[in-house]
Amino acid sequence: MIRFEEVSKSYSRGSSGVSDISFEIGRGEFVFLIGTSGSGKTTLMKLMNREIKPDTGSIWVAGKNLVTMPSWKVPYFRRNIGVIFQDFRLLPNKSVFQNVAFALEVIGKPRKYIHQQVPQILKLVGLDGKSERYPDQLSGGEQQRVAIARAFVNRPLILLADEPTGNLDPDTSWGVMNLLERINRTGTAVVMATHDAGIVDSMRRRVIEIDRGMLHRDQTRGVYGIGV
Amino acid sequence: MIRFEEVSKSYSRGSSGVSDISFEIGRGEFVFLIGTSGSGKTTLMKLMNREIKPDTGSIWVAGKNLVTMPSWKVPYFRRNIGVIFQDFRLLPNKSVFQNVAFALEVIGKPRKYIHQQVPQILKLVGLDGKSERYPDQLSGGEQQRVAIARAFVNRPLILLADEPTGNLDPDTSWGVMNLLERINRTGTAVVMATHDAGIVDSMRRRVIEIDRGMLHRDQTRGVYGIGV
Amino acid sequence: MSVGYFVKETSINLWRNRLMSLAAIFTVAISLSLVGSALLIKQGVATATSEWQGNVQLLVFLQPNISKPELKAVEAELHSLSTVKGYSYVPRAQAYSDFRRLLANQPDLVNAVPESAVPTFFRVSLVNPAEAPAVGAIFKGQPGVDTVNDNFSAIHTILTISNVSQTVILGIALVLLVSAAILILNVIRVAIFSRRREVSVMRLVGATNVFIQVPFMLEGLIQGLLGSLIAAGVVVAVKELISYSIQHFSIHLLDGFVLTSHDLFFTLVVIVLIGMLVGTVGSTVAVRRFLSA
Amino acid sequence: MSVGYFVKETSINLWRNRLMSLAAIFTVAISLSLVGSALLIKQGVATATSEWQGNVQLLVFLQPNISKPELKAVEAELHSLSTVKGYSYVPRAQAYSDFRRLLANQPDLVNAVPESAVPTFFRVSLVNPAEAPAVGAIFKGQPGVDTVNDNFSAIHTILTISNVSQTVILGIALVLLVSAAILILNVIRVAIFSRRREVSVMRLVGATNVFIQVPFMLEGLIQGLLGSLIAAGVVVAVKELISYSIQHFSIHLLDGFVLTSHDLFFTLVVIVLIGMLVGTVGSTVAVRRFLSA
Ligand SMILES: Nc1ncnc2c1ncn2[C@@H]1O[C@H](COP(=O)(O)OP(=O)(O)OP(=O)(O)O)[C@@H](O)[C@H]1O
Ligand SMILES: Nc1ncnc2c1ncn2[C@@H]1O[C@H](COP(=O)(O)OP(=O)(O)OP(=O)(O)O)[C@@H](O)[C@H]1O
Ligand SMILES: [Mg+2]
Ligand SMILES: [Mg+2]
Repeated sequence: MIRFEEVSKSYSRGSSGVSDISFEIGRGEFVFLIGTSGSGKTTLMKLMNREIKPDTGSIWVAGKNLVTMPSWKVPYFRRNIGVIFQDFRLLPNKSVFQNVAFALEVIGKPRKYIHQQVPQILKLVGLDGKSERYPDQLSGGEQQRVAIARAFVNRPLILLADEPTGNLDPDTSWGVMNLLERINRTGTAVVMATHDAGIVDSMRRRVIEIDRGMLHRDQTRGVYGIGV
Repeated sequence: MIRFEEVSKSYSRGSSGVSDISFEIGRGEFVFLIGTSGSGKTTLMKLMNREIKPDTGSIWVAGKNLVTMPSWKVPYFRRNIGVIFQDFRLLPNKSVFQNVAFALEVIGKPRKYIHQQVPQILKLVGLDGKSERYPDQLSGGEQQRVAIARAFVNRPLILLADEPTGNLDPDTSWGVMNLLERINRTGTAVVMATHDAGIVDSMRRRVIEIDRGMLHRDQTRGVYGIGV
Repeated sequence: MSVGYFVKETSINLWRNRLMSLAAIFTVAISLSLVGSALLIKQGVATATSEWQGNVQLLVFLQPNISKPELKAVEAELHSLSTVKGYSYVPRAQAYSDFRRLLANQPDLVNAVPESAVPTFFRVSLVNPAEAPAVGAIFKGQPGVDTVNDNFSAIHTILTISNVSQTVILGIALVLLVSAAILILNVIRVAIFSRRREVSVMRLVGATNVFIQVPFMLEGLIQGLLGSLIAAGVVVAVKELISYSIQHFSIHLLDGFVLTSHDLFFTLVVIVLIGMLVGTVGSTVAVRRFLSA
Repeated sequence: MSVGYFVKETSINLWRNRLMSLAAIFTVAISLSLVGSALLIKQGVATATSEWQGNVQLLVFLQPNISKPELKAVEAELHSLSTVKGYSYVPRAQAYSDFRRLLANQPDLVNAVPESAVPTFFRVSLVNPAEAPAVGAIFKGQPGVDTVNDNFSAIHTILTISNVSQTVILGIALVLLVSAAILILNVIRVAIFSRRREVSVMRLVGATNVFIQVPFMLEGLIQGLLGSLIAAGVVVAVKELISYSIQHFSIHLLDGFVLTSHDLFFTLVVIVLIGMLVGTVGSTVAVRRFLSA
């Protein structure tokens, strides 16, 4: 599903980014991406979504070579991938409902389908009754859940979740994790960057750890800290 | 230092917000503010900073009545208070250094003082070497640390921290907590909203829990969950 | 891609960004009002010129001792020429009173000239005043004809003034038009710049460039249309104002300055088309900048 | 509050928001170029009018049989009047040749008038042409004077045309000025609107309103200044173009249309002041909107 081959990416300023990363994630896998702040997790996610291109190496996602992909194909590629961004990236001019619906409108789903799906997914993330609000009228955690709903709603092949529980209380976090697991069981590959040791430790799924831009550990049924 | 008397605030849409909250926080106290997502933590913080005004009730912070305070006095009032916002609120047009320096320029500190203080505080939050970056060139956790540095740099009387570790890995989180403790020991009152049960449980400080906008628990030396 | 989606999207955006929309509409309205007024005035000048040209006359002075057949021959010639629009014979009595009027300020001169010394003449109006010299040449040698006075230098002056002023006004209109285009593109660019984040988010959730662009294009189109409709209103008002002033203050010099409803219609159509074009192209180009990434 | 801080802040902002800055500068430049050109043309017309007025003359025709003392008396009177700027006596020979020139097209007429029938006259120029009727009245009854020809209806026409066109051009300049102000305020408003978040963050970290406003004010001032300096350049170019065209195409009608460097200087000062004013006030007002919260 996702294959990185000796991928390096450095930003113009300083040497940050990631270097020489290789790994493969299969269909329907569930992978935790961990590492200290600034180690390169978000950079990896952006590479998988072709938000940025690698300097060297090759990346294959959903059968497509992202390095050679012409830019007009990118939107169609992205429709297979649900992304929960660390900074949410909601559309400030659209209500909660419209933000989620947008992901379906983009792929040309009919109005009726949208009006049936969106309320359902909003209920799932606990936002029923807030669908007419605009992003700036929501708490941090509520915005995060809108982002989650948007990433889910079009049943993507791959789900990239960048710290999806960063602004959520433990109960809501577990709700989201259950949701992710259910989605994963339907065959969707899930890659989740997180700092939440508790979640990683109790889920016991594959763990990829990044350390200063390098692949430091790739462990099936891993835990957050080595020593735990 | 901070006194809330029967404070209620509801947003125009829906009934959310906080209602009938009373508590008092003394000089040099350290208080955790906890509650599920959307319970009203950020709303309380905004009330303390006079970003919003309550519908009813009265609020006293640093000896000032926030309800009757004329708006031209607000900037001077805010200089006594350091705030770490949940959404960081960095100035996108300013570098890391300039963002932090701005909090000192605002209160008229001389250039020399600024050029000595800012690098020091950036080092403390682990951002030395990134001072020339702009916010959009930083990882989520790094942005959060800039926000922390900005809130600290002018040695405020009161520090309001809204989920300051939400985007940080456990190690960095503990670094920030140590910093907060040290600041607190110098006599600064610290109010910190958080979802991190581990931190709350091991610090054993006063805990104020909000549930659907109401004060649910106010416990000295408390823990995150009742059952823990 | 449903039409419904784009209509909904466009109207929501126009409303949510109403400060920007109003700014764009205002800019279009003001700039195109200026362009339209300039165009209108240019047409007025053109009309006035052809009116003046219509008054241009050739005077064929006859010798005092012209014979009947000679007179008939000249008249026949005038009748046959296709470049002659009309002519009239001015008998001695009338020619003399014209002469007195002309020199009313110098009574001594007038008294010095007896009526019999004043020549009779044909007053000839032409289809195209520019042909005056050619027509004059035909009669100059003819028996019985004394001299031909084509007040050609007057025609020449008027045509020059008219051409210069039409060119100048057209130049001004073009400058205004280019200015308008730049100003409109400017304000649209700035407005869309402040929405670049929105555009990037759309791209990130898999929207194609066309899908993103269409609502912006429609927005620009509507802003351009509304702005140019306001400008059209202003131009109509300007036309009325000019017509009213000319009549009310009886500025006779400008009697020929008639603005026909045909001119007006043409101007309005030009304005509205420009407004729509600039609005649409402007927003499309402005968005495209944020789509390349 | 150090000056250094504001200077640094302003220059950083101008650079980081250069798209917006350029938009504002362009808008100021274009709008004020139009305003300035209109003002300049208005002044040209005013100069041309006073030039034309200078050419206005009173003709005092003398009776053919005027006596020497009578002639002396008239001349003394002309000499003593303070409203008379200058005068010259036109003897018979010259008056006759003038007459021939006037009626060159009608040789029969010319031949019919003997030189002796042409009256001599004084050509009088006045300090203020509007006083022509009054001065004329003084001489009308005087012995030896035949008639006084104040070509007053000509003066009247020229003055009317000049006044009307000056009023119209001033009106256009004012419309352009108001349009310019609206356009500039528009673009500044839109530019600052996209920075409202920045303003709110400044407020949240304890910046006073003045502290926030000053850099925006300076930004507006500099944008206005740069824009109006460009406009000043354009106006100078327009002046040169007009002067060149008048000379090159020898449009004699417009010979009086001289643009003095005084006019130019005045126009440039007006433009630059307006640019700075609108820029400063515009950005101050635009920011204030986001400070009230
Ligand atoms: N646009 C950019 N320009 C320059 N450097 C960048 C840019 N984006 C990220 N970086 C740097 O690259 C490194 C990796 O960033 P990344 O966002 O991938 O970290 P992360 O693992 O997601 O961190 P966090 O847990 O804090 O979100 C960081 O040091 C960051 O400063
Ligand atoms: N501007 C607003 N308009 C309307 N409702 C709002 C607005 N801001 C917040 N709310 C609502 O008020 C409630 C409390 O919000 P608040 O931001 O205080 O929650 P919180 O405890 O900080 O949540 P989180 O942990 O998710 O950040 C939420 O239900 C939210 O939807
Ligand atoms: Mg990250
Ligand atoms: Mg919150």
